[in-house]
Amino acid sequence: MDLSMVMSTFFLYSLAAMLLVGMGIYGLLTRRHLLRKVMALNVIAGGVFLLLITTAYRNQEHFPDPVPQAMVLTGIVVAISATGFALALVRRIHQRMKDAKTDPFGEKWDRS
Amino acid sequence: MEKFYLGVACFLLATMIVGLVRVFVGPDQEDRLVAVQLFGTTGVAILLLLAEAFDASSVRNAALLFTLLAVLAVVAFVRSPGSLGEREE
Amino acid sequence: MNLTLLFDVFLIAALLLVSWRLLGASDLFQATVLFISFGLFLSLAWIRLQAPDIALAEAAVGAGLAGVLLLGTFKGLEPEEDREGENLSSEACRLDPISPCPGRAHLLLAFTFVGSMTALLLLAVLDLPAEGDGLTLLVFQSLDRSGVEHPVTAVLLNFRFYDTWLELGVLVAAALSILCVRNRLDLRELRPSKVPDVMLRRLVMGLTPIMILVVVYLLWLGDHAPGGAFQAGVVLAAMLILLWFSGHASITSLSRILWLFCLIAGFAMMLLAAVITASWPEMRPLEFAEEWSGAIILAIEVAATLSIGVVLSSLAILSLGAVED
Amino acid sequence: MEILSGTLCLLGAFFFMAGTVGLIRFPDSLSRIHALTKADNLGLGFIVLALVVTSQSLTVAFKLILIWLLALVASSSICFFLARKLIHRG
Repeated sequence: MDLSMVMSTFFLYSLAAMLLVGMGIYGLLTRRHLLRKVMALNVIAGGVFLLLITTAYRNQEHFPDPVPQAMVLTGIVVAISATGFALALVRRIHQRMKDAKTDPFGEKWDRS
Repeated sequence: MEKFYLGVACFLLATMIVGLVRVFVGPDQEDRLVAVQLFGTTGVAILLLLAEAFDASSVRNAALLFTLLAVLAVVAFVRSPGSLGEREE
Repeated sequence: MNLTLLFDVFLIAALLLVSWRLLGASDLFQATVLFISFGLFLSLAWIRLQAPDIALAEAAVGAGLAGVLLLGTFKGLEPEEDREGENLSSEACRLDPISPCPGRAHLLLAFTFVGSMTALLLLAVLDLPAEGDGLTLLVFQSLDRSGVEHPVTAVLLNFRFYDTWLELGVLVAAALSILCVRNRLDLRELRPSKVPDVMLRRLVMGLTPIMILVVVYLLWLGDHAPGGAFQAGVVLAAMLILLWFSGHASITSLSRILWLFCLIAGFAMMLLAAVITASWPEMRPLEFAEEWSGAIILAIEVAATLSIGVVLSSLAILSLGAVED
Repeated sequence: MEILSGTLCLLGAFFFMAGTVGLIRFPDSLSRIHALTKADNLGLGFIVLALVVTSQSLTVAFKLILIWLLALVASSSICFFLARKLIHRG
């Protein structure tokens, strides 16, 4: 494939990856709902993966570099398990908040 | 022929971007989910076209996974809120 | 105009539009649904960038698991009395009522920080050499000694064995810590109730055999083509979750010992491989003999598939299961 | 063969476009669901057909048809679930 084509693809996608990371961090800092923060973290992860894969795509002569691809593959599975854990935490915090609202003296807080 | 397939894929991608409007405006939760369902099918079509255009057979496996797992999110949505596993709907 | 470039531009526009609305929209349900389509667009991008392994994993994770987790959690957070209330599920700071809503100064500060960081990242990327093979050549030179034909699988389970090993360790840690958060010892209390929904049960009964077939197919494929333990594990997890949704016991019927066994199977198998290779006389630790490496990798892949499937489905079931009162 | 495949492809793309137009223009949720089940199944069907007539091997053709059948099952049951939920809610 034409080298300049590869380069322009690389720049386009890495620019998109930067913007995704930027947007994700901005969302993480400014949005207040915890569910949205979890999504923002996932957007950041998506941007990072995109950057890694575009750098792998750059090596067009033989085959896209398999090492970043393997790293992203582990990264995706780790990201989804971290998301699962974070969502369970969100659920728990929500429950505690609801308890605190109905039970302002915090008697339930000592249990469990 | 590859060019043609790629062109059709571009067109389908454009319809997806137009369809995003329905996700943005809603108004019901079901509307948004149905729009995403249409994206799923369109995405499968794009993947199949790209498999032909780039001559990569493993892309078809990705399309297979998409169709297989499309029901999962909707099933999670239609189950009753907050009480999965203990109460009836 | 060049068609590939047109495709790239459309795809990137869609990605950025979706993630902007995902983070900016006031309706939380909209954000959840957009997150599913974000996964879809990302996996189109992986195909475009010739990373079919990643596309397979993203298809299973983004379209299946992430959607289930987010939609399920959203349903759990939605207050019962106002189930359809768009306004309540919106930006209302219900989860953190103590901290004040972000003011203009806060937003400006965040924007400056993010802007300068994005600019720095951009400079760093522009500084990358235009050409460069990375480790591609090295991988291809040692590929015939690795025991498999597909380079990504070779990197995962032979050349960079440590990464995969620790990754399975992370999965075990995630499963154990979620047990702590939910105050459980195992999953047996989360048995599903009988669902009267005939349609759903029939659908799941029909889909399950196909899913098992796909799991085995992906596992077999990993040896010589895009596929392998990760993708197969995620599909297995999706199948277990779907079974649980439709009222089958799925993994909630496993006893504690059996469940823990499935949990650590992948990690333990890799540890076993490490111990055996370390005690082998003329081999260094984690150096597989050429004639055995294919078999070792296959054993590890089967165990890892089981572990990934069980851990991810446990995560989903534990975080979606009823909140204890 | 190529002309046939091209025509089928365009037909499929047309149905996808029709589905999107229905999604945007139809007035209420149920009719939108109705529009979609028709449009996307037919659209994917035509595109699968277009790829089947030009496919080199039988396995590829078989896999394409399997994908289409799965998509039929998935999208019709999804629309059934969503429509039922809409109706029950009133």
